[in-house]
Amino acid sequence: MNPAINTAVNAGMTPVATPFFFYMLAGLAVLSGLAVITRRNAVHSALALIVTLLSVAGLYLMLYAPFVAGVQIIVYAGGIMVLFLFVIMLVNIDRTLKERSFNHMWPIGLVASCLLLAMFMGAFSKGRALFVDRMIPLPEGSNTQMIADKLYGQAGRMGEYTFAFEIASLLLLVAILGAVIMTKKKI
Amino acid sequence: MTDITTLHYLVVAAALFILGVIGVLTRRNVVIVLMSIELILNAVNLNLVAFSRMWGNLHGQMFAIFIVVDAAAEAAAGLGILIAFFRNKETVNVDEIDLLKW
Amino acid sequence: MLTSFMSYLGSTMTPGQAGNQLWALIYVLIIFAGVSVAVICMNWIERKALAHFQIRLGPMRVGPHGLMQPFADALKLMLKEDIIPAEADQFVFWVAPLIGLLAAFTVYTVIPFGPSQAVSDMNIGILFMLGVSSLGVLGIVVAGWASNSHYPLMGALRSSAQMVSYEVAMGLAVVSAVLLTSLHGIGIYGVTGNGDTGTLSMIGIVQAQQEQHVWFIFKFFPLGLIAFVIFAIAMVAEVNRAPFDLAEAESELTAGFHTEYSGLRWSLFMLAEYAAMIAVSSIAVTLWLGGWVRPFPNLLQGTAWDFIFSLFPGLTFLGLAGVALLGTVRMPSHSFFKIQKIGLGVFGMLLGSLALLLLVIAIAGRSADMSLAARFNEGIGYVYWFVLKVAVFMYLFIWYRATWPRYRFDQLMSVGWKVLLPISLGVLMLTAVVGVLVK
Amino acid sequence: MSSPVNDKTLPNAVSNLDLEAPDKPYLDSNELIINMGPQHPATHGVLRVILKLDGEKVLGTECVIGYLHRGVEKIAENRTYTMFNPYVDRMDYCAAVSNGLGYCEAVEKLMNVEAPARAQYIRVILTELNRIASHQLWLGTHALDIGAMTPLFYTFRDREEILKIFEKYCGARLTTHAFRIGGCQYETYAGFEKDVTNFLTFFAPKIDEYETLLTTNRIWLERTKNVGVISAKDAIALGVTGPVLRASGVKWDIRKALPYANYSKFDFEIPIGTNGDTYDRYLVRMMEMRQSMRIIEQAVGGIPEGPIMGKVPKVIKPPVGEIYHSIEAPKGELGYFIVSDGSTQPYRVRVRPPSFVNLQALDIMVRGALVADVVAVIGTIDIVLGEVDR
Repeated sequence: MNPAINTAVNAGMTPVATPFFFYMLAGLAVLSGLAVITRRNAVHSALALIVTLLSVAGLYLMLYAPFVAGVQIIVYAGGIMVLFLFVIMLVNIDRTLKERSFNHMWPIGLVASCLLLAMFMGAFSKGRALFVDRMIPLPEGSNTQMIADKLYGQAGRMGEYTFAFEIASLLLLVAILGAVIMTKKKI
Repeated sequence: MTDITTLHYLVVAAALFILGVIGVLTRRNVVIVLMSIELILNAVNLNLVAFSRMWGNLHGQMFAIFIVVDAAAEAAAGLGILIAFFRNKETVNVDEIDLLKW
Repeated sequence: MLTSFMSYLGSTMTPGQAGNQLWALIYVLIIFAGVSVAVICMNWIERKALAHFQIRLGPMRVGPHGLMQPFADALKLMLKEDIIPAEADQFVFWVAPLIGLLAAFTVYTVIPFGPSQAVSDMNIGILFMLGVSSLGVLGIVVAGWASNSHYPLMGALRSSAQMVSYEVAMGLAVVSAVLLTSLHGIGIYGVTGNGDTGTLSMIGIVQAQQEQHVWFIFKFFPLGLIAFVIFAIAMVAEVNRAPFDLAEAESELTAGFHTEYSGLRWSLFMLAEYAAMIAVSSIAVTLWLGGWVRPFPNLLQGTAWDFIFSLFPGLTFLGLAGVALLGTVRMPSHSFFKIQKIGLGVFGMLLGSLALLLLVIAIAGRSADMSLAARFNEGIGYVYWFVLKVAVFMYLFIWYRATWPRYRFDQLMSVGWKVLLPISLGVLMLTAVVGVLVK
Repeated sequence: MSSPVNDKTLPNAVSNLDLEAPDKPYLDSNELIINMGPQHPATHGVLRVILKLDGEKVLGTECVIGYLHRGVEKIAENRTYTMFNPYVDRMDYCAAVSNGLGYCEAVEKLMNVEAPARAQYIRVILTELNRIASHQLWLGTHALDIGAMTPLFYTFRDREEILKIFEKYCGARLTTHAFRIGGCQYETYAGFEKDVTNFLTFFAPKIDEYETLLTTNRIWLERTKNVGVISAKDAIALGVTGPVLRASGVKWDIRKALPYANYSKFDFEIPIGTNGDTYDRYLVRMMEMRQSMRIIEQAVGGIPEGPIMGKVPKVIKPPVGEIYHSIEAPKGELGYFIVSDGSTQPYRVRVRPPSFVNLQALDIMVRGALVADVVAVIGTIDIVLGEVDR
């Protein structure tokens, strides 16, 4: 990608208060993520998860990935979460509300997760060199078009991800069939 | 404030990932376990998109899109299984999904 | 601040593109106010038009011909006690209307009222609009659940199932319109521009129609028309209006998801519903009806025609003023009607002076140079034609409501899945095939 | 399906629901119990229907009635025959004239007197006008239940014309108390015939207007066809009468079968349906309106001269005995069973209200249907709670 073009395209878009928005969105994402796993009521969890998803979508926008952000909103927040809410309302949560919401193994799980976190942090601090401290600006304006090129190819050639795309559609088909068969009372 | 670097995003993603893992490991309600998996997938996505920006190519974003597709499939199948399970056992608790332990 | 205020004035980009936060904020405020006014107007027009469909008069008491009725209602709703059921989930109950409202209003950031009359032009405009407008259903679902009552819960379940099934057909119809934008590369982004890239940007879509000299509704007749009709049906389902108003079917579920709501919170639902109606109509107008483009931009070209079409806004308001003044004349000459008569007269005068102002701008701005008046005139034209096209949809919403019975839940689903979805898939494929062949 | 609603305090009545147990616990084995009414927009008053739902599917219903019970039958035992006459108007207030006709004829039969021919004709005209008015009210509210708002206002506009005739005739619009035992309360006013003929010419195109709105409306067809089907056998077994029975294909109309009040003199047809679904009931009622117009047309042209009151004593004292007399009210067979002990007050009056009997068919009609069908079926049965509860 030619950086010259990129700077030209992004010339008009000077990011504003980037750190502020980053910390706000990141904080929102993490806090509501915390709410997802701590709330007793599944609907509250789902609502918190929606907030997380939307803040992550905002982070994508800050990373100049508008198409991924759009997909995140339309598929995750609009589709999957409605499905989640639908199922939560379908299954009885009266009983689960009164019971323990964490299982017996929770200390072990917590410790394991903390270890994982420590490992991550170690990797980040040690491997600072690994993550190049740079941000190559991708052209935001033609993000969708470029992704489309990768997915479908252009001028008759197959794109890099065309095959994967087809496989993904197959995966979705299988998931649809599985879900239908699973939920049908009488087949 | 300093500039936001890739590492910042990675830390956020790591936090979300850990939250997701904790949720998967400790919660009893299958629905919330599934939601925690979504958290994990989102953390991965965030990493991928951040790397995509770091390297200045689109592969990360492509992977993120495929992961979203995968998440949709996972949610549909997972919730389908959950409903089928709930129909038979009247519970959504992971602890009680123990038929194979016999 | 002043410099950023002034610097944008000469710009031909949207504030978002120009990176001008001040003007973006101003546009947001203008749009917020405009939509609120539009909702108020829509409220009055719906009640009046529906009443006349049904051989009633509609509101007549508050103000001349009930013109002040929406304000009276708003006041009443604000003063009403805000009841939260004791067993309800307080926080979720409180937040639910806001979700719908936020979703409905966020959509407006990318609606192009003109080539530069939008808050921002997003590269993923249409995707963003569809995504955010589909978030509105979360408010409904959550409201139904939080009310902790059977009828709202059923309304919520109906709404979510309905949304999921209509979103698909809607999305496919939109895709077939987006496909059309790729036919003659418009190349405004020029980066990958080998001429056959389409666009998801709302402004780009309208510009594609401008460039191809055809509204997409007439493109590849009847393919464009069919896609448009599918969208027009699906959008009614999307905003829960009759005959798809199952989520709030008053004869079945008393009031559906907002059974337990009252006062201000209930009015927020209404506000969100009407805002969403305008938003989806705007999508339809942008995708198929040429957005801000005036009718026959190519057939009737030239400055003379431009001038004639630029008179339309003024003439419309002149007509409205005429109707109002005629109403003043026709009002019975009884002392009881005196105040109403004066009120209607003043209203007519206001409309008339607005009309005169618009006409003056139209005449002053007829020259093709880039004087402020000319630019202003141009902008008014864009917004006028856009709003007029949206208004047609708004009228259709009322018309549907007066004409049709309500669908049953399973019929609604079968229409969505068995009729609209296959047709939209077929249209999409045919559009692609025809597009390739034309090329 | 569940909600955080506390389902533990179920109404007692639900325990009577005889529902076949599902063969295995379903996802929604904790069925939703919904109280539709007594305050609900589509239950036509204060009917309370307890619905047992599986999702949106109706597993069973139970009607709880009595919220409008005023003890009309008991009141009758403490009133003289004449005094009780206005009370019957309050049962089916949408068809008050028919109620009065049934009661008056029953008492006349008990006393063995007959109303003079002129009175008979006036009775027929008013009763048939009232049948049209009742059907209009049914059509408007039924369409509103199904979601079509507009027909309601159209039918009410035209019903107004009928009510105006009633008002001119007897001063009351709704609870008319138009007839007396032995004849009519009032002589017709000047121009009565003209008003009625005018109404007929006015109303003929209006029925077509209703039909344009609904009869071929796609959504209307989908909402009403094969909804709330009841077979002729079931209908007869449940004692269902009126348009609901006729829509199932049974040609039973008391006006023809057991003619009363001169109906044998008029030429009209009994419209019947074939499928017994909501759409057929709709069509039958629409055709009945046209037939009623035919009857009125014949009657108004041939009102004979003469007295309007038969020879009845000032104090009505029927001989000891009992009588059952039934008429074809707009909603079905309206019967009065009167036991006289020879005094001025009836010993017992028992009303056989068509709405009450027809309401029994609700459960059979809506089982396995959806919630939206319940309101459609309640509408199509055409109940008036004043009559159900009495």
